[in-house]
Amino acid sequence: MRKLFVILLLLIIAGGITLSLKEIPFGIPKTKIGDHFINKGVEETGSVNIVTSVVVGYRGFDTLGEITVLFAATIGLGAVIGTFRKNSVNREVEAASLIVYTGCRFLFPVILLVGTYIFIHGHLTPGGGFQGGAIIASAFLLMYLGCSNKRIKENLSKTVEMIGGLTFIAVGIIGLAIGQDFLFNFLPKGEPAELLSAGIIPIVYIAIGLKVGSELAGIIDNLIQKS
Amino acid sequence: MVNPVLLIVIPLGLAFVVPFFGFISKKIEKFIPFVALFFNLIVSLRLFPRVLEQPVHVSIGGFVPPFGINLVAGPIGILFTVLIALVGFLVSIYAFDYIKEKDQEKYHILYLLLLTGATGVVLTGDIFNLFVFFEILCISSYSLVAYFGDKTSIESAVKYLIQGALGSCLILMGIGLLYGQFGTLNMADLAGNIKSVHSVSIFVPLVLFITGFGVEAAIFPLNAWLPDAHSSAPSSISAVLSGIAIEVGLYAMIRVVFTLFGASSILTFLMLLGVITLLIGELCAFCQENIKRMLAYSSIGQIGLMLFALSIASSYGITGGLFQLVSHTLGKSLLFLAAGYMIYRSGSMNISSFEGMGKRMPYTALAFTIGAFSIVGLPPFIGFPGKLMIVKAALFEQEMLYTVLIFFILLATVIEGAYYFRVVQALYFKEEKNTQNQKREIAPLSILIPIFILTGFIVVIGIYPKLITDVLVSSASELLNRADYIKSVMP
Amino acid sequence: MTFLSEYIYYIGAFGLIFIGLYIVLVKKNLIKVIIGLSIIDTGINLFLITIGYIRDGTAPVFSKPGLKANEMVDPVPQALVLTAIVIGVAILALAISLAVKLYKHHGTLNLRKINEQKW
Amino acid sequence: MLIIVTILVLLMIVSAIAALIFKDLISAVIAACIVSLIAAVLFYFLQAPDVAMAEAAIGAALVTGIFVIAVKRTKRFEE
Repeated sequence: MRKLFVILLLLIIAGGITLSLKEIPFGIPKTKIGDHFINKGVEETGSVNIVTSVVVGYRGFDTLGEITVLFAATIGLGAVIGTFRKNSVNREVEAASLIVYTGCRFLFPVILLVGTYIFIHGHLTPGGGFQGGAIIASAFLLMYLGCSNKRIKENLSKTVEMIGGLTFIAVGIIGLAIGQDFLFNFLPKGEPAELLSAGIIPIVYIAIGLKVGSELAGIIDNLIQKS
Repeated sequence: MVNPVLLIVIPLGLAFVVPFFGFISKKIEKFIPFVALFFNLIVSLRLFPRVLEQPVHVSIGGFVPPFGINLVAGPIGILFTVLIALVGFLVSIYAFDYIKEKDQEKYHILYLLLLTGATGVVLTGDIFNLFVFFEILCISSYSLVAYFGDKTSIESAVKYLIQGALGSCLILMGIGLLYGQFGTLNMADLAGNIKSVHSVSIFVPLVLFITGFGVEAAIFPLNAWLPDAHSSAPSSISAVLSGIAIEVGLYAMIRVVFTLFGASSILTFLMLLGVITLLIGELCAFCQENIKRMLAYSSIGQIGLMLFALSIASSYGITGGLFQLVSHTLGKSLLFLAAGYMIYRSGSMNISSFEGMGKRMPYTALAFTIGAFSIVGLPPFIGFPGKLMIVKAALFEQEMLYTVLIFFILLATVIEGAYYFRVVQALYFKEEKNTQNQKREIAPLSILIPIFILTGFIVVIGIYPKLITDVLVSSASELLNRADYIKSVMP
Repeated sequence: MTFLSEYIYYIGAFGLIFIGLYIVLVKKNLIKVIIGLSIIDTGINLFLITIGYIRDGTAPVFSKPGLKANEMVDPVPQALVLTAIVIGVAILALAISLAVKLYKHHGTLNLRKINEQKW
Repeated sequence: MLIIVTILVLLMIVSAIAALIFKDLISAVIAACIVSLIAAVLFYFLQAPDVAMAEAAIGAALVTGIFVIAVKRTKRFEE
């Protein structure tokens, strides 16, 4: 009965969406703002990767909101999980075999390096703060799976997270003080396609990378340790 | 020159540094929301006179709309900002002594993020940015509902999260459909491109938006989560959720319907939905024995009334709806705060356990009574002018449908009166059964101050409704004059 | 064939969305429901990216000289999807933590059996 | 090219349906992981390398890890 009802509902939605999809043909030329970003993006923000210039430059406020969403989720997860710390059993974890252990120890710094590379070069190549942060967090996931005796220092990750968030907001406020607009790109844009270019974009992306990385790692840490 | 972006950024920055203050001393943490919201209150009050003359537009990053994100601080945005900052500020004082659980730090961060998200939703002029701030609001309220971590609160948080997440998915889908057709995300730009809602390709996103925001605003039939969530959260959070979160959901919905789509043809439907929501909320509230569930159902009813008034779509109707919104924010926050402290003392949420509270806790009980009378709509409290305006606005339309609907609204008010008087009767006119706890207990100052200030607002605005009607009239004209909004953002 | 080349990505995206919706609305197990939410998210992301695609376009990165601006795909949906992915993972993590906690309290993940609170 | 894409999309939908059907939650999680992975490949075909990277790192790796942890903490089989 429920299934039939749901299928009926989904069919109605599907019909509506199919009708409205006719207005959006596949593979059409770009829209007005997309055109503007591609034609003027390099000039206006100094970033060669246009996606980065949209994420951090034109729509930087979204990104601020987004790291806040992740921050709220991390804190909320800690609040939900953390409340039964006292009666949770101390779980005996079976140690991984030597090969896995050594492999993880070996791979961990390499993955960290890749993640850092990705978010430092966010304005030049595909990639950026979120991707780099996620890769760093997956390094910590690997560490938990392979070497169960290693743990993240909670205060350290909190501090990194705080520095990331504060840097973003501080850069924005300096922009407000200098250029009358929040997140104004007040640094010289430099030569496009150089590492030191695009003004505040690399700084903000590094801050995002640190924050996203420490938050996702914190989520994994909380789930493994405290639940 | 005060920049409206500070209203969002400063609380966010403070929320990020709460752990840092936690390293210094655990006792400072609870003052952070207090400081941040006090700052917001001052800034938004300073912006008020300027906004009434002309809406303030701010673009982020020096990119003009529609290329960058812009904030639009019109009368309605600043009205909401002041309300959020005021109620949030008072509730943060209340939380000084009320929140004693272990993870205080997390409570304060999430509380601050909830209000920041709400501020962002009402100020932004970009549809995707609105979605992002809406998610901040939702995620922090999911986690705050689960804050106690007991059986019921986790269960209601799960229900809330599933329905809320589905709603967000629908909103995102609507944004995708709109972007695909018009290639822009700025609300004014989109509104300029949308001529009528009668073609299917625009009607589908409209329905998706109404459904998505309707979940947060708890419009029937999407309100199943609300009574559970509002009753099992800590009382300070219930006050904010009932007083601010659902109103912000309603704001988003109204903004989308009026400004973005200019959909006048769907308003009759929304009006009927509002009356159904009102009746269902009040009838369910009537059957409750648990005081917080009763208040939560009453919130559903009030949201229905607001939706009805706003969808009359005359200047008078929208003014009435916004007045009702202000009165509900103040009144319901007061009721939850007062009830929360009485629950804390009596240890039970059952209405019968409140018998004789009028003698034991005279101030709190008096405040509860005033709040209840105000919500029911008795003069001289703030609820009376609001309901009067709505009834007048509906009668002014001189249509048969409105007259019938007004009859239902009056019926709902009678039901509302009945169950609130039952509580008041329990407070004052019933003898307490166990005679051991008869001594008077004065609540701590941090609990009494917010309750007194809210009571003061309710009485003062109830006697001089002129204090806020000017602001509400200009807010109503901002909502109704879609062309002006478009022109002011996209010259 | 033209039908396929026109609609294959839309079919994929909305196929995922509807399967996800079906899981969320019908399944009883909470973890299953959360899996459904993640599938819906993936579908919506695919839909957004599909909107921005241009036939024979290149990625919007001026990584080497000689790339023409008018052949690039729309960068805006990609930026939106980056945001949407992170929001999705945030909701998911919170939902998972609630699920684990729910299991501790009730000993079951069956949502139909957990109904202490009623109208 | 079109044939590859068609096969990938069909595979993706099949694994989504598998996630719907499987009673064993670990299998369902892995099926959802495959959905994410194929979506990442499709993102790459749609000229969105940034998104492909994010989807592969977050959708396929981290989310699967989180799900597996959750299933280990609760019950493995759906009743």
